[in-house]
Amino acid sequence: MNLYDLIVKRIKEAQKADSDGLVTNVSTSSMLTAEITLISSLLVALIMLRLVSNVLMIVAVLVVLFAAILAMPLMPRLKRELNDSLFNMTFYVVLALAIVIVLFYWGSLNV
Amino acid sequence: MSEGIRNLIMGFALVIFSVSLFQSIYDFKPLIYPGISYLYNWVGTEIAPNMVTVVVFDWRGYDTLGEALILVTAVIAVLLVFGRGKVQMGGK
Amino acid sequence: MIIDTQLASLLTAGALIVIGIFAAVFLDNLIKKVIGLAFIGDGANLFLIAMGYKPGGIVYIYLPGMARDFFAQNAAYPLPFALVLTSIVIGASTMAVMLGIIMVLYKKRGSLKASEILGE
Amino acid sequence: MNLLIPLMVIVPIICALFLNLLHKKDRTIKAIAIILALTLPLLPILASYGIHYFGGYAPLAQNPTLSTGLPSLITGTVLNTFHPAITYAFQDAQKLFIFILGLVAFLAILVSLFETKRPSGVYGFMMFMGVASVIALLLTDDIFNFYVFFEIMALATVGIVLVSGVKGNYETALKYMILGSITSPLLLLGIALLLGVTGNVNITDIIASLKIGVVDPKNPVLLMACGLIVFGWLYGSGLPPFHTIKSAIYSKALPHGAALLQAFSVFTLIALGIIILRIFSYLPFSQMIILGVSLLAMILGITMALLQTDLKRMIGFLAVGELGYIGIGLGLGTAYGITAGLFQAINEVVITAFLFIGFGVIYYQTGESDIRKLGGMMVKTPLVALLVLLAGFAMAGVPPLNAFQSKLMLIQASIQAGLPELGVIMILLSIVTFMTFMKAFHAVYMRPKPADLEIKNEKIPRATILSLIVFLVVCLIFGLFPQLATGFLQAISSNLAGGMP
Repeated sequence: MNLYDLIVKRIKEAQKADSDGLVTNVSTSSMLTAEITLISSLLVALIMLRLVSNVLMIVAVLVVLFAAILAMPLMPRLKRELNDSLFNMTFYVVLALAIVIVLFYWGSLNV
Repeated sequence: MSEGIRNLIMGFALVIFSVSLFQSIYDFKPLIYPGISYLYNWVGTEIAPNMVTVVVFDWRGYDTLGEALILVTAVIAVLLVFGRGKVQMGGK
Repeated sequence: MIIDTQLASLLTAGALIVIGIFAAVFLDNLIKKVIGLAFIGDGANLFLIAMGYKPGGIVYIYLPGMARDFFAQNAAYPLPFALVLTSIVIGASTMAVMLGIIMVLYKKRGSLKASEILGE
Repeated sequence: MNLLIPLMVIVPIICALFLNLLHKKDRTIKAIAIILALTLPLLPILASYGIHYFGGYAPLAQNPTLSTGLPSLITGTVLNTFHPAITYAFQDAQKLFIFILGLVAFLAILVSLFETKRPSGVYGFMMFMGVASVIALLLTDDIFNFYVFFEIMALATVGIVLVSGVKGNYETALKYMILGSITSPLLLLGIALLLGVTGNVNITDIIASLKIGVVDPKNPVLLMACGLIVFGWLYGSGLPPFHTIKSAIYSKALPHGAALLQAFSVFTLIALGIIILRIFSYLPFSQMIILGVSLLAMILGITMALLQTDLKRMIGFLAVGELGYIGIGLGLGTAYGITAGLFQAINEVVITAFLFIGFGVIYYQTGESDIRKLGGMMVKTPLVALLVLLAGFAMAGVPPLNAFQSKLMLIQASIQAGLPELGVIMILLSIVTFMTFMKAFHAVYMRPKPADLEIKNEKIPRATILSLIVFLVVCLIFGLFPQLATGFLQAISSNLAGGMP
């Protein structure tokens, strides 16, 4: 069993746990594409940390790479996480509010 | 993530937000500078006796226009909620 | 730490905002959620009103026989009050539409629980 | 001719009020709506550049009749240059933005009149009111006036969603309003903090008082104000964490409504983004946060779009993802980057409206937007299929079309700014965008038709075809002659890139 089959199998498992249970060729391949896009663009974005420090960049890339591989079907989880329920939406809104305020207020105050 | 952990994170985020809000309000109080209000109080006496009326109608008329419009929009939106003017796709 | 009228009002406004967000986020009943949202808007309005306060000032109405420079140096600051007028109307309009939608949803679903109506 | 500047806001308002009064008189509604909608793109072309003071009250320094008899406490200080009245500024960038907004609004309204069973005065009211408020957002130089029209736009958005009758639209509208009622008062609080510290709500004056040192730009209250305004910006434009609700809003509106709604979001993004850059570009965090959020919007929007099964939701997520490109342009902070970002904004408004109305034909014909239940529409509508395919090419950035030019400019700008990684991510996500589009296109047009798919309306209105062709022509013009657009944008971007000393 090669890596591709392994990934497809895990995506199928994750999707079956999801509601509709309809696993088609198209949905699997788009899930796979989304997965690869997410991880690769995150990794490329992390390279920008080199402006802060080179060591930090290498450590961050390695940590994220391993974490992503270990938690491999990220996309079904992300889809469930970003669903349309008001509770989830408010959760992320409040979290973003705190992050923005901390970065601007405390971050700029102490630089 | 379970609901309990989420609630905990949200509560923590809100506490951080409220601490920074209160601190910035406490810092804000001595900084208040009336600025343009001085000018309104000097110049407005020539126009009408009530300064708020002067501000609302003479200097900031577009705000008042917006205020009236949002009332109209809200009334129409409430009528819409109860079913007036729904549209249906489809030709003649 | 000396707390005068203005600082107390400003801090009350901050407290209203924080309590409002707590209510809007943690309460499940839609009407209670909307009351929380009203708190947030009122907090912002009270904050603006408290900014217009002038210690020992007079009301911003120019009475006949008043000297112009006396008035200008003692009157309260009119701009925040004018802004609050607009912002109160905005809050009321939004509230009306929200409560209308909640009425219709309640008739349809027979429940006011946000987790039932607005869940996915 | 400066009288035309307020008229740009007032004409759509008048039209909105008229349409509401005329509710149920179909013929009259159609005629009035078409004639007045046509003035929307025409007015900005006719108007000449200038600054409009409400009531003609210029600052004291330029207004000797007002300043006679005032003490030196006022005429001798910074108050002498403050703007006492609401100011509308109409410059070359605004001309282009309002023209494009007017064009998209005109075409969306035209299509909506011919694709619905009976023209609804209320729907017209909401559309025109939204357009009026977005034009005011673009024109105004006053941050409280901005807030007032921002709220009208939010309410008109809710109206456009409520009118549609799509299943679940009430719930989505309520969610949007609840999140909005948390966020907008915080935006107002940010504005109040700015007002308290600087003593004015006019943006030019706020910048002036920060620059000449009346106010210490490093004080913590301004940091808080910036944080709150940035948070309001996220809500207004639908960047994360608001991308789920924004795409849900698009998917619950009718296609022409969604085409207009995404134009509202994009123009709110650039109007408030320009304000944030003008006031707060001296803060080191402001540009980093704009960049980070835009990156997140691109990645989350486009990857989530791949997973959707609802056609409208898919384009909604793509529209949110494309917002990230604009944000990257603004966040780079160089003149070239800001020009590229604003150019991308214009292209995106046109292309996404093109896609929404193009795929809207399917919804019009079948009443279905689930791609699993669609198929075989190529036989029925070959011309529309071709136009939609070209729209997809435009969105992905295929050469003779407009997004190619702006995306190329964005990639060049990111390399010039020393961040080539952003260019790599943008190319990668463009490819995935195209794949997402092709997935939808294949499912709708090229797959064999499912047996249970019934076609309710055979005939496509001529207005729809016409508006699709107009969108294609605009895409081609901006793709072949990008100077036509960028020429209008250079002045504002070199101003913005200057920043604070």
